[in-house]
Amino acid sequence: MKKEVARFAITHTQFVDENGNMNEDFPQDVPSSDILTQWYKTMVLTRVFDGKAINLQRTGKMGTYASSEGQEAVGVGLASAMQEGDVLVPTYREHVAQMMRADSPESAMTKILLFWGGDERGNMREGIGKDDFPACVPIGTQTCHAVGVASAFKIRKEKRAVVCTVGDGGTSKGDFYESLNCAGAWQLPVVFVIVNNGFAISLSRDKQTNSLTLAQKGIAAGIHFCQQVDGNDVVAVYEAVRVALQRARAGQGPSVIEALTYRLSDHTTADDAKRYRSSEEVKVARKKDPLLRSRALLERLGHWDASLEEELQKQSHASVESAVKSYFDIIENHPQTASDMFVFLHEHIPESLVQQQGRALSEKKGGIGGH
Amino acid sequence: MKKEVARFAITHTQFVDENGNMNEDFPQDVPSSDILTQWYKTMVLTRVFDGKAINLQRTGKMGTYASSEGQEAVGVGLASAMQEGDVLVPTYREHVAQMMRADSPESAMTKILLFWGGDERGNMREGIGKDDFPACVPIGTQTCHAVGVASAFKIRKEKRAVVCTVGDGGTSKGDFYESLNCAGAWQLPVVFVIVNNGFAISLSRDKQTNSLTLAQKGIAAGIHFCQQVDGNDVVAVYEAVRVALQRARAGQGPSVIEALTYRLSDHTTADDAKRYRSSEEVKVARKKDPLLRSRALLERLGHWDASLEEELQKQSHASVESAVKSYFDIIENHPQTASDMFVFLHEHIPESLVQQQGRALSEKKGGIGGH
Amino acid sequence: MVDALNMALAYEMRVNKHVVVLGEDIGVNGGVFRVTDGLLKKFGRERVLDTPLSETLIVGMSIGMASQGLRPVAEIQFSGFVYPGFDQIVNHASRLRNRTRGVLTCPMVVRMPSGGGIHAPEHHSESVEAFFTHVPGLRVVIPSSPKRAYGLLLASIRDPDPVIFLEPTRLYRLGKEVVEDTGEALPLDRCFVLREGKDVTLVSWGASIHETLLATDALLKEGVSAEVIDVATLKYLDEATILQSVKKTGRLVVIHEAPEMSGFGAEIMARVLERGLYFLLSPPRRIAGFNCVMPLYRLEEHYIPSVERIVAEVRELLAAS
Amino acid sequence: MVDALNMALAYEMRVNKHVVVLGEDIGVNGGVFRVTDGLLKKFGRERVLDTPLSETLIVGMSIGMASQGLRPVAEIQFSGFVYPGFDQIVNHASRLRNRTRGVLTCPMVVRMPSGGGIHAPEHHSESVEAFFTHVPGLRVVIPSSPKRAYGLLLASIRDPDPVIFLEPTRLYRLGKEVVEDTGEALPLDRCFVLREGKDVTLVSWGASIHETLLATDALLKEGVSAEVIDVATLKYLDEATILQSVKKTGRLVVIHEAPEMSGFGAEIMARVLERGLYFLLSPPRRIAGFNCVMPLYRLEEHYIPSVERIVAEVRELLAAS
Ligand SMILES: Cc1ncc(C[n+]2csc(CCOP(=O)(O)OP(=O)(O)O)c2C)c(N)n1
Ligand SMILES: Cc1ncc(C[n+]2csc(CCOP(=O)(O)OP(=O)(O)O)c2C)c(N)n1
Ligand SMILES: [Mg+2]
Ligand SMILES: [Mg+2]
Repeated sequence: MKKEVARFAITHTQFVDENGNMNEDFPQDVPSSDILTQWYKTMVLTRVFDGKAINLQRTGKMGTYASSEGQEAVGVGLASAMQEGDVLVPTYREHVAQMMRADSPESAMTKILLFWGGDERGNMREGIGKDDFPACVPIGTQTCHAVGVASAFKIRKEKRAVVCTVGDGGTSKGDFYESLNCAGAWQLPVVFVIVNNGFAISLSRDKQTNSLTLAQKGIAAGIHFCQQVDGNDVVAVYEAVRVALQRARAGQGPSVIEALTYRLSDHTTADDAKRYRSSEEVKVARKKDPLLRSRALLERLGHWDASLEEELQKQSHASVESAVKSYFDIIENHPQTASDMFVFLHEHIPESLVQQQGRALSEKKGGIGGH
Repeated sequence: MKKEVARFAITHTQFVDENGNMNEDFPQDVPSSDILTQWYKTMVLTRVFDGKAINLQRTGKMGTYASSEGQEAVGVGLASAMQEGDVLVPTYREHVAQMMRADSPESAMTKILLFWGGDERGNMREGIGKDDFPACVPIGTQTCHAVGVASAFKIRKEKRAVVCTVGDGGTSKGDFYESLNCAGAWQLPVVFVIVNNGFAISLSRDKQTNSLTLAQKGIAAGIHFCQQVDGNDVVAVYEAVRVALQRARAGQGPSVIEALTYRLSDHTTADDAKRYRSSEEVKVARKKDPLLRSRALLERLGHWDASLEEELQKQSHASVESAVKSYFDIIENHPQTASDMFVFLHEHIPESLVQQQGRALSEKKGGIGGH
Repeated sequence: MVDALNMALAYEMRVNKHVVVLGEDIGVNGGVFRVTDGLLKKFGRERVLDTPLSETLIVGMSIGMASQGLRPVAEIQFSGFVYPGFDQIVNHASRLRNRTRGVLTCPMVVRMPSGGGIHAPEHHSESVEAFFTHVPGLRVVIPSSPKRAYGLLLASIRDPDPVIFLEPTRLYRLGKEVVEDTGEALPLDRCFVLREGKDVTLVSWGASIHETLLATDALLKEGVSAEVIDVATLKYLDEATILQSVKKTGRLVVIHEAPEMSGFGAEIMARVLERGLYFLLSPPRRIAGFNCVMPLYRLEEHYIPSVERIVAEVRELLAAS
Repeated sequence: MVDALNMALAYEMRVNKHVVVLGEDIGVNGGVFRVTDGLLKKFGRERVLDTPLSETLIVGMSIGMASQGLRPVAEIQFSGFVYPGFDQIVNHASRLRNRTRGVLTCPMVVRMPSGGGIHAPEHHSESVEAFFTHVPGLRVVIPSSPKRAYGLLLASIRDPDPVIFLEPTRLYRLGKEVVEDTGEALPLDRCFVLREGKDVTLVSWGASIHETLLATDALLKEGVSAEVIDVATLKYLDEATILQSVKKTGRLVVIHEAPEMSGFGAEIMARVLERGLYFLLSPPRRIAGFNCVMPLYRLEEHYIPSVERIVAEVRELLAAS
């Protein structure tokens, strides 16, 4: 005797199409045109910043860098949906969100440069993001931290929630699944945003997993709110994360939101994407660029024109330059010293480390081979 | 704009109900009454063996033991569905399957006793099971081995398949998910059988995960054949695994089959289930005992009666006694020596280990505290 | 030792509402060794968390909790099952403070039973301490008596940084020392001199302390006076206490159950070589598990350093100098 | 070294159809360091497998393959990401033969880039060798030149048991040694004496060999004759070669990049202490990474033992004896 015992569906949501047209179910009440404008500005700033950061790497002024080009709408959408008190547990590519949660975008950009520039101070979060986790390099591992933070909120009965991002590649890690599973079992206030940018370095999304959507990964964990959104549509991202966070804070459990986007840049500056994807494919993806779409929408609404764009470009470059200046000031005039390898290891430095610290300080930066 | 992009359903199958009645869709062609009788006999033998093994532990003649009481139909069903050349990658509780895949049930029982009796020789598989993996203690880890074996079959274009069992608790391990995901992505010939016996030691299934079924875990991996069966109905288990294996060998990819059963015994002899579940609950579960059901079916079909049962009990006890005798013979008359700690570590024993081997052999079994 | 550990957990949960315990089967079941017995009743489901069967998550989640000011005490059911949590321990728990230059911190304890001798199945008898001592940013603690278990566990929970706390299963039910529930912690980073002696220094930790003390008694009957040091806190090592003793006796034997190769005994030998070479009257020795896989239980008494082996090797050492 | 490794992989895949390579981005991308470049084209998708992003699985799947007679060579993209595979390495790969008394075996290699010095992000510069040397049933190999990389990788693939093969990233593009594709393996379990000397024995492995040799040149100008030993195969250690050298020079310095505490230097020190105490003219030293987290790249040259530090410490050592 066969009977159906469970049934599931995954929906995809888009509010603004590739040409900047609002779909008929565009949420009336939510983003005012001021907000839409602000979002667009933030995306442009990020795009300018990414370009500059790549340039710093190419000219030897910074280490390997991971650009967020093409994914700006995801970060803007999710960070806008978060409230004070919420915590972000990101990957290493959430530059936009970090900028929106810092004391100022400039301050965040300086920190992002410090991080990729090989200085731990780039990991010190600030502002409403002060409880946020720093960039996480080991793929997928941050999802467990998100569960822990959400669990702390639940234990303390605080009405706060966590947003945790993870890449399409990251969804293949056991950590990701263990985290979803526990979040489901304990009905924790956490929103997992899967930033599906099509690639994990060279491995394309369709080779990473056979699942039709990445949102459906939440079904394995008994998570009820599993949705796919157009990740290049900032409104769709915002709206999905907003609702998910509302549910989370109301004790209605975790969510999984898959944001479909595309990594327009190389994986990092150490990567050469031409080895594994065609320029044709990238060209097609560029047509769906979230910046084009947001700008088209604003133009359609009568809130944007070429002169405003020019002004914005100028402002953005100035803002980025100011962040870069701070970066240089810090690494050149206030560099960390060998001692800094020791002092943050524990609250109090153990005696045997004091000895090593002495040795480290007594020596000049030495010669080693290999670069 | 919202649109549905994916849809899934999980079915549950039962062919023989709790009272031994065949449901109307009972597969006509498949299990002959001879086979049904043989299956029942194997289940009874296993039940008798489990009782004896617990007794050996209680009387200090063997270490900790994990009984399979209540789960016999799962093992019988899946082992019967397997063909020569297929490989079993089990947990530590698949005694029945091991017995059915060895040179003889007695030989397998002796090995099971050796394993739990602290002798590595209990891990040496034989007969059609010679490529099978031994009992796996670290939960969930065996699922990765299953993927590797299946991958070898696919690489070599062999028409063989793998059956891998995992517990309800094991489904929470990241290994399990990573394995399913890769099996899905590569369309590997592997059947994952989730033995959902309701508990992971003390944690009940509903606290382990919020997912409505465990079968749906396969949806996260894009596995198309995900089903739930009544694990106390040997016909349902057999039929599901048979079809899944057929698909696997035909290159149609992996499957996930959740077999719903109940762990009637303590988790192991080191456990006391009364601490965490009521005797009421166990009483209800006992009514669904797979042995009762199979016997009722056979009786209904006119193939079984009290005298056959008496004969079977006698035979089973004799068979178990003979296995126990071999066990004692081995550990008493042919024990491993200290040297055996060294000789199987590598194909050729490294020189520095030869020295340690000498030291180990030169010493008598020493005195240590603690038990 | 089980009762002492349970008492320490209960004490600290009582006085510090930020302390939570989590792990597999630690709630209604009270842990497979009953170390957390009764905590669920006393402190409720919010602070005594039965987790899904996911060691990676158990450690990783604790990090998230700790970053929010909780003091998680995570239990890994057996040390042979800690490896799925190794990534989170090495790449995150030990680094969170350093990575964020002190903005986020990670005060957490990962407790686990450790070592063999209880006739358990495979993977239930592992000695894993050496791995953790190689990881910067961790502390590693192993008690060898109920009193030290109580005091060191309190200290570990109160430590503002991550501590790996290994509990010798073999000692869980051994020894009937009465422990008072004073709430007093013992110092971390300090060795304990359990016996004073002048002929040879025996350095050990965890369950092997038991055999070391029995061997010391036997040696005393032969007129050999051994000093016994319980390292207790392996990381950071109190090398001064060990060097002082070696200076006095001129002879050193390190005893541990984990495989000899790259075991923590090697680190102690290295320290003595670097800083105490001239104290030595004869070549020191390690008496350790052999460099083979911990065998299933029928052979485990051939594997674990026994009283007889310790006595024999100390005799050989003394004869050689 | 990249070319030598690539050549060894291609050679062995050509002569042994059971050899398969698997890992992240190793196929069309040829590996992030291009070690597997071109293999996909030469040997096809069946033998060059781009895996999902799952290190636990990469190692665990290799075990399953090996049990079926394949010879998997798995790549972990950076050694800092090997930890999710640690469980499978420690609990299964190293034990399968022993567990089954030889019925199932596990001939596999886990390759990974290792060490710092290339200005990479966090977790891309880790030195993890010591962990693996503590695991019974494994071999651990680290080449320090293209020729040795070629010969030792061939030996590792041909070994009937699991081998951890660490590749110093810092040396990937350093040195232009011509390597011939002879298919000849080098012996495992053997140290290589790179320089003969009489005043002091410098023992090292991997990337640190580079600085050790430069330091040796500098010391020679000061009239100090140092013998340089490349351990190459850490497990099992060829202690005879080291002891013989220490017998000759009376002085020992071990140099490695991993944190000093419980690093593999400690094991070497312990062996010398146990079996070569009387050869020693002065206290040996370890020159190693400090006991702190490998810093982000701006400080990494303060962390990694430099030529200057080696020269200075050897001078101090000689002055002390
Ligand atoms: C555990 C682990 N394995 C491997 C890597 C190396 N690596 C860095 S990024 C990356 C791909 C990640 O892909 P995805 O999760 O989709 O994130 P994206 O880079 O696309 O944002 C890999 C394999 C890593 N950082 N961590
Ligand atoms: C990785 C790991 N963690 C913990 C354990 C301890 N342990 C042994 S059995 C078990 C429960 C397993 O439950 P399940 O997977 O449902 O299998 P069952 O015992 O019910 O057959 C646990 C937690 C283990 N063996 N391995
Ligand atoms: Mg991606
Ligand atoms: Mg179960």
